Amino acid sequence: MVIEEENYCKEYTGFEMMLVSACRQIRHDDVVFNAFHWPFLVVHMAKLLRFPNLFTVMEVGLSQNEVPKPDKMPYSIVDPVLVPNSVFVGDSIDALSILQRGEITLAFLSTSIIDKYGNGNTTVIGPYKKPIYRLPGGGGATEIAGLANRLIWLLDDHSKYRFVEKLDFITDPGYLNGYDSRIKAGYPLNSGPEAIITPLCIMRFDPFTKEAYLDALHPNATIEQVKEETGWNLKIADEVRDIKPPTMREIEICRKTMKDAIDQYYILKPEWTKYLEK
Amino acid sequence: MVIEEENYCKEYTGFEMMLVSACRQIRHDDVVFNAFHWPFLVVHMAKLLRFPNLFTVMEVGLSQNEVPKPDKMPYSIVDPVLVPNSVFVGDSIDALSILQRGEITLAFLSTSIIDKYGNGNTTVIGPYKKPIYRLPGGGGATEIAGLANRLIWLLDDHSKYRFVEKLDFITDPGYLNGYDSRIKAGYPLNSGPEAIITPLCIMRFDPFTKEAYLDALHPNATIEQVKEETGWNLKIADEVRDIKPPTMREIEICRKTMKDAIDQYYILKPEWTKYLEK
Amino acid sequence: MSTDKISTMREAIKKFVHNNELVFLGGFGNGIAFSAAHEIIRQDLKSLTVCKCGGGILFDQLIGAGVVDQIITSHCWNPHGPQPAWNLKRAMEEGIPNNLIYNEQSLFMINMSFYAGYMGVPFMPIRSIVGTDIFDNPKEVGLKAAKVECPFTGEEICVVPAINPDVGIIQVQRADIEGNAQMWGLIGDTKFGINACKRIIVAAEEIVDKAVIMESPERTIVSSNKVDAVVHEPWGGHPGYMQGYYYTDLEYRFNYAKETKEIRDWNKWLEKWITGVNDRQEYLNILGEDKLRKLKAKNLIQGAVNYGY
Amino acid sequence: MSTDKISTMREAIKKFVHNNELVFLGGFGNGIAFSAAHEIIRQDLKSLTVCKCGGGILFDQLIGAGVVDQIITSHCWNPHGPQPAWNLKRAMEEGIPNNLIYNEQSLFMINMSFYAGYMGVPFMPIRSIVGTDIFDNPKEVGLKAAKVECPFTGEEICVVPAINPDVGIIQVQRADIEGNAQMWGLIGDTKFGINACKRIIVAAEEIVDKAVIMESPERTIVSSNKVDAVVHEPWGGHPGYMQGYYYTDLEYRFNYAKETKEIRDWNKWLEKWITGVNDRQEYLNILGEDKLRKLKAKNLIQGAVNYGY
Repeated sequence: MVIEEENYCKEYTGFEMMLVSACRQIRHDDVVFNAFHWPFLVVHMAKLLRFPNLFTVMEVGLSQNEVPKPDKMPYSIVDPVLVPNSVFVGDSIDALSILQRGEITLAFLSTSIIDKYGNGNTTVIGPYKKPIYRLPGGGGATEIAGLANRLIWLLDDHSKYRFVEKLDFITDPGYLNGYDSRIKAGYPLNSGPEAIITPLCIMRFDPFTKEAYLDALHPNATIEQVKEETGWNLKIADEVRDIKPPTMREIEICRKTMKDAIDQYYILKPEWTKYLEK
Repeated sequence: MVIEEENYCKEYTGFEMMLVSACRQIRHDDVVFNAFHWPFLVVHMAKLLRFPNLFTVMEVGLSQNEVPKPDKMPYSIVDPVLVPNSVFVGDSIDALSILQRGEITLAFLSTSIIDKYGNGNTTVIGPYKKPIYRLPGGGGATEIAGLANRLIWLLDDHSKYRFVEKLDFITDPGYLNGYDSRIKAGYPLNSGPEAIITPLCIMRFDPFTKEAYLDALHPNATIEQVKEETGWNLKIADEVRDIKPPTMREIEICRKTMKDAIDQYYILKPEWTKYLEK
Repeated sequence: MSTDKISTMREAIKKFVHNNELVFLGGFGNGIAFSAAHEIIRQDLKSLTVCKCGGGILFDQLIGAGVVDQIITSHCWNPHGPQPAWNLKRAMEEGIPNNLIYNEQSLFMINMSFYAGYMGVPFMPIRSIVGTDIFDNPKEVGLKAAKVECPFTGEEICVVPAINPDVGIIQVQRADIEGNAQMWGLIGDTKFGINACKRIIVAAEEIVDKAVIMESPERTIVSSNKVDAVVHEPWGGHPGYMQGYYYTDLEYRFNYAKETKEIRDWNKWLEKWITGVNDRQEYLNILGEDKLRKLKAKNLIQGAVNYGY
Repeated sequence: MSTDKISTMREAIKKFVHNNELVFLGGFGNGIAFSAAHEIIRQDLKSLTVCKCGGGILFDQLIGAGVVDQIITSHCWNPHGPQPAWNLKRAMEEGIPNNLIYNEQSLFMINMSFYAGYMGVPFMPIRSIVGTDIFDNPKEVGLKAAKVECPFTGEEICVVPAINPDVGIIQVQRADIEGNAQMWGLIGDTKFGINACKRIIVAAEEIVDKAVIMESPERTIVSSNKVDAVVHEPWGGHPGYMQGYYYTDLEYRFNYAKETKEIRDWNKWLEKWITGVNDRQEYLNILGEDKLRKLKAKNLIQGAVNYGY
């Protein structure tokens, strides 16, 4: 995707950069699985920015390929405003069938904790039956991670508590134990994580070992910082690419999207989070 | 079903008697699989005669529980007049699911050739790949025979060419090789043929051997005649019951149904059949 | 077989839901069976196992009220995003109000298990979950997946077992008095889940003539032959939404997350909204007419086609 | 990904259907793909295998014209009832015009095979067909069923293999230019069959704006991401029916049975209705305006609901 050089934005957050950077990964002919949380915002931005007719599928059982024209931003991937803006509405199994036939070319996912092989955990910290910390559960992420051609992780908090050597529980399959273990388990050849995008950087996966390495830095982030915040001994590309900052247009759409999302409680205002964290 | 003694009909055909006799087997709370050919006519008659709200299911994927109010008789079980007279319309698998969950309490079926264990053949006479006579194929009869609680066969031609000791090909499972072979194959305990109704009689099945025997005679038919027209050594009940003739009301509904069916080419006029038989 | 099955929610739950049973609750966003769950809590049922593709605050309330021993679902979030709901956390981490088994399934695993139940077969094959702890883990808690070799391709493939709940309850847009129930908009797991159940309660925003059902019979998700009770329960899906009837009460949901973070606040919430009211009407009285007016859906009447022949 | 895929039937068949392929044809009563089959015959394709839950006179014509080597279906009747169609009989009993393999499936077996193809899994379990010759017989001709042991219940159960046709063609009520295709009334095997296909041709009675599609998105049976060509083909399902558009031509169907009983009559029929015309429009010209007027469906516009929020 070509970015107009002259119009870069100066002030933006790492979170905004993550969304913009994710958005740039989409190709015009992608069939995108549109998952809850940050993935939904990225796809929303992509439709407004570049691909109004992007074909997208949601796990509850609907497909869209028009820019959304609702009077309100969906509060969730099950919002009723989506229905009369869809070209197909069925049930969850209809959505699964598209994934399972291998027709989803791209999916974004968020997860709570990730390991170096791109596996995700949204289930539990500690033992399964007596958890230290119970996470909410994975929903459809297991099969989205398993069956989409290209999977891109979005982790909004790049810290060593979220990027760990080994998970207590694999909810979402990345490259499992690395190397050919994913293929051996039975997942499609043309599937698996392509990247992890964080506020600091983009990681990609070694084609042989399937271990994540630092591929490109977001502006203002440093290699040292990324290594420091990653909970395993992160490998670094021979030549780490620099990622361009958001353009004015990208950041405008990004902020509009976030504002609409806040109005619908899709994103919480920062002052609310104090009520909700423990 | 109590028949009003005073109103019996005097003149009627064996075919009409078969339809009327079949109709009398239906209970008010049956969930009936409504199959093509004569079964459809029997169910139609039952709705007009006794059970306007009979719950019926058709293999193409629809359910009805109102007396049909179309301006024309359906030409087939896929007629579009059925759709806005149905309480459910889905696909064929929706209909299968009802059968497979064991919720169909009663089904009627026609078949080309039947054996003494109530198996049907609508596939082939002679070798499968090089038939002497190719029959049309069984459609959904295989699973209707396999999965309905009570199955009642309707054979419009009681002759030894249609009632044989052993079939060239089992399309529709009755009691297979008799005794417990049907249960051993895996079919539900509460399933299997209950009766065979012909222009001459009603046969039922021995609870142990599962062989069909003569249970009741239609008026004017004799035990000798039935034995003569049956291609195996037919066993006879200790006490063969006599079946009452059609009432005036039954025959009126029967003839109205057949007339409507002829108008829609569902039944052919006798003079047409010469074009169509070989 | 024309029967009037109209009942109150209280009678329907009393008659058809029993202690220790496996209960399916319908709704994936659209038509979440909140009113039914509240009545289950009021009747103080015990040791239920509840199943549903996404548990959310519906399951969180059942957990907090102590009526369930086990949940079978793919997630149980607070409204504001993928964070565990508070009663779920308390039960799992502290055993409050009781120890809970969270039989975590992936979304499609539970959907295919309902589908197997719907189809009357013992299992369904799926290509996901292999190699994850979702595949193995539920073994300690009940349901489990397995692998079989495909006799046609020779490949190994996962299979998931059928779920056939003892009883299921759905909140739909409309039904007739015999139980032909119609739902439109998003269905999620509701059609297959409810048809897999042995007993069925239908709660509907509106009770309509059968003639209305027959105007678009494709919208029927369960038909009268399977239904035991029909409850006329307007707003029964609040604070979730019902397409064509009302929108999600986002403010109420946000407040739920705030007001249930601490156990004593949860106890107050429980009394105010569930145990302190007698039925849905009293709940709606507390909610207030202004709120209902605000949530009520605008008209967008469409989707007619020619059924002529 | 907004693309105009509009094509003529001739172009679509030429581009997307090839000799020796496995072809799915849609329609169980409603929307039988007659026009597509006729164009396949005109282009004189060879050695096709065709699949469809009920073959009927559609398959009979393909057989008689010599374009198919194998049919996969559950029956192949003449219009007047469960009697084998004449070309089927000639091919099977006398090898005219060529030897034919009739891969007979039960209705639900073929439906579940399409469903497996739709779901992207190699098989589906079913409870019927055990103990019948349907279970074993297709082994000599290609597709076959098998048994597996259920790892949960220990029982043995039949499984049927996935069917994923090379190309599928459906006749639907309406579609947009990108291929979002809608069908209402009876669907039979059409939704799962067509979505199991690798290439897809949609023939529609009407081409509509995408806005019309989005008015009732539940009526979409295949969406644009999978469709290769869209053909505007009014009356493409004659002599079958299309709900809301036209009724079955019972007289024509009856005459078909009369006029194809003898081989020389069939050859005349073939030339008159298929090889002697260039396209569907010429076919309709022979049929005549009076006939079309008589078959045209009356209006019964219904099924609108509130999609508001």
